[in-house]
Amino acid sequence: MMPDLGTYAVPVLSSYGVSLILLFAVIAASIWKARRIRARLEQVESRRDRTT
Amino acid sequence: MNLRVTDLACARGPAQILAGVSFAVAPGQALILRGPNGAGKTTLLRTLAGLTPPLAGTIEADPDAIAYAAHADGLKSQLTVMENLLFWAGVFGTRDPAPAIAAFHLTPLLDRRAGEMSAGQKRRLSLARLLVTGRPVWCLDEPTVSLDAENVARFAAAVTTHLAAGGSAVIATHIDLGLPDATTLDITPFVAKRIRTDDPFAERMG
Amino acid sequence: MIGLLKRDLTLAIRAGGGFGLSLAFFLIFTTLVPFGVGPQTAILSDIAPGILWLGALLACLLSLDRIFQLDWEDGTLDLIATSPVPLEGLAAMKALAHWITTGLPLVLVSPVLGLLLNLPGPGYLWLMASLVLGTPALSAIGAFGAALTVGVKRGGLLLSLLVLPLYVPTLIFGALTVARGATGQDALTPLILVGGITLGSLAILPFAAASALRVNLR
Amino acid sequence: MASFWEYANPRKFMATSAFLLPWTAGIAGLCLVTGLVWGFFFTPDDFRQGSTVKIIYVHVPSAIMAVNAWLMMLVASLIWVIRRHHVSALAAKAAAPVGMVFTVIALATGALWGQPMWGTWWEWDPRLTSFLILFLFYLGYMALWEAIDNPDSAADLTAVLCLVGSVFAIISRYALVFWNQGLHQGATLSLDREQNIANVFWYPLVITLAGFGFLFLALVLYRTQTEIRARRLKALIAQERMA
Repeated sequence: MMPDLGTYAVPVLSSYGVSLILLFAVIAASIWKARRIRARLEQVESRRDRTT
Repeated sequence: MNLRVTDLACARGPAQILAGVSFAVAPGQALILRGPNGAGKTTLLRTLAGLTPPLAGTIEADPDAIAYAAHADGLKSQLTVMENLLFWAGVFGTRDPAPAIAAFHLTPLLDRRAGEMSAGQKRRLSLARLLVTGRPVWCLDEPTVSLDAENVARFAAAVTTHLAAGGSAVIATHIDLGLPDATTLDITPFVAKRIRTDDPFAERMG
Repeated sequence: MIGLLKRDLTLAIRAGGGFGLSLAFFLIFTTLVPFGVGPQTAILSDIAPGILWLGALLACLLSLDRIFQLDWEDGTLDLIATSPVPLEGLAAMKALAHWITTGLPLVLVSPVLGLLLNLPGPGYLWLMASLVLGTPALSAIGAFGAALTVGVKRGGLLLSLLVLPLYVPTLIFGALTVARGATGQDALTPLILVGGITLGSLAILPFAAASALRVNLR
Repeated sequence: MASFWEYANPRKFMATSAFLLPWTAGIAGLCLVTGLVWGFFFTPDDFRQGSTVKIIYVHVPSAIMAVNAWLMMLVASLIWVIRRHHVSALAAKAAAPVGMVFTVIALATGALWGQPMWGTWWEWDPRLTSFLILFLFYLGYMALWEAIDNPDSAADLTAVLCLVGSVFAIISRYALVFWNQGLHQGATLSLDREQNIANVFWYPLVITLAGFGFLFLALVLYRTQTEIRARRLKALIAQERMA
């Protein structure tokens, strides 16, 4: 049930598209960085636990 | 007492370097800091000079008592010897640069630009700067680097005169300067390299 | 403190290019504009106020990274920080020296470059007035940016990125003063605003710059 | 009642944020889906702007949050400068990229909306231009964080930049209004219609606004956790090097 966007379909759809893409990009980047840092920290923490 | 340090801990960036440093330097006394490269002599001197805030402990000295001389000469190569000295004399309140010139035998060089001088000559100029500061406590970091034997003797003589006038000095150096009343402090026992104690990320978290 | 200023000026003269480079850049920039937009005098006189202000701003920007960098590298900054001179005073003197070596010459040659761009007659007075009042703000803001980036290796680009957004209000009011003056409109209001920004910058930014220097010296 | 400042302790913050994160993320998702679906599918066209009025549901909330993100960074910087709470500085660092993305969304949707309405992608309108400058401030702030090695120095310097930048951002805002008045009147922006906006448009707008707000909160909590871990990682690696 797509609403009739009339002549302005392109700007409206691309606005939503751009916004959603950017929001997902920043969420994905945050998750990716969080995972990377968490993995590296766990690696270093466990290395520390072994030595001490 | 010109300078008294109690239970001092020093840091460089995110790392603690030294802890538990205590010493006192009386007027007329020199303290020679010894320790291997990278032990923390420069960090200690920068803390004494007030550039780096101490992590813990106290430094008791008149706030305007300390004259600091670093590895770097702090000279402007486009200025002549005289201009360099006069500039620092102006910064520290106008004093006569004549004794400084005499002590380091700079008279023949006065009109030379610092950029045209050898490393040893520059060092002499930067040490002469100490005399125009008129401050009682000298904190010197490797002051004799690139000086020949004759000029090391001149430097030792300048320090001796300074001490005789009631001044004191803290000098990080590897060579024997032959100073009277010099105590030697090996900083190796104070080396305590770890994450700085005020770092809240030092404790493990979930 | 006067000693600091005198030393900086001597160094600028001896090192060569202290006065010259920024001026040469301003001249070249202004000369290039007609090549870009065409030689029609009507268009040129329309855009002259903006171009002249923009050229002065970019010429100022060129020499910013030298404000503290040289003293940082040769250890002078450490020594001054342990001297009786407050770092706030140092920052103010450095900004003043930068203005005398960069801003002031730009003000003096700007009428000549105004001729090249066919700036309308009444604009010249406003051009010089706005530059005299506005360029000190450019130097003060620049000294603050230079103090922030003094510890960064090759910080020139970062410095521009930090400083240019801060230049926006000065540029707007400065160029507007000239544009309005050139067309005979009320130019006094933006001129007063330029002066206000300069006074505010001079009052606040030396303190901000000094605190940034202290952090960098730690 | 525990003191608010306890949350400035990294461990305490990690525990609290771990509890809050699913809730804020959940509310954010719920509000965003509801508001955007409502706005996109179930609102009528505006009699003048046609279906482009639907862009309001992404444009206005992102623009408001872009400014609020900077305000939050300003407050966090002040807390760091005054009370030296490390978490506060890291929260400011964590918020910057999120705020920048909101600014980009506001700019992009503004251009897409402006094209059919004003016949141009870009108008040097004071409000649009201030967002462009806000974007530059975000860029500079993030670049300064990246450029400085020592984390405490970076926190101090970026905090000073944030404070000075805020003052200049406000002056810029007034300068821009003054500037464009002189060139032409008008080019009134959509935001000014907020006062007389009809309820059918208003409710979904409020919900998406809440959605963007909670999304920002969730992202800042999450990214601050990451920054805290990164800071701990840095401290540990430094310690290993010293040993």
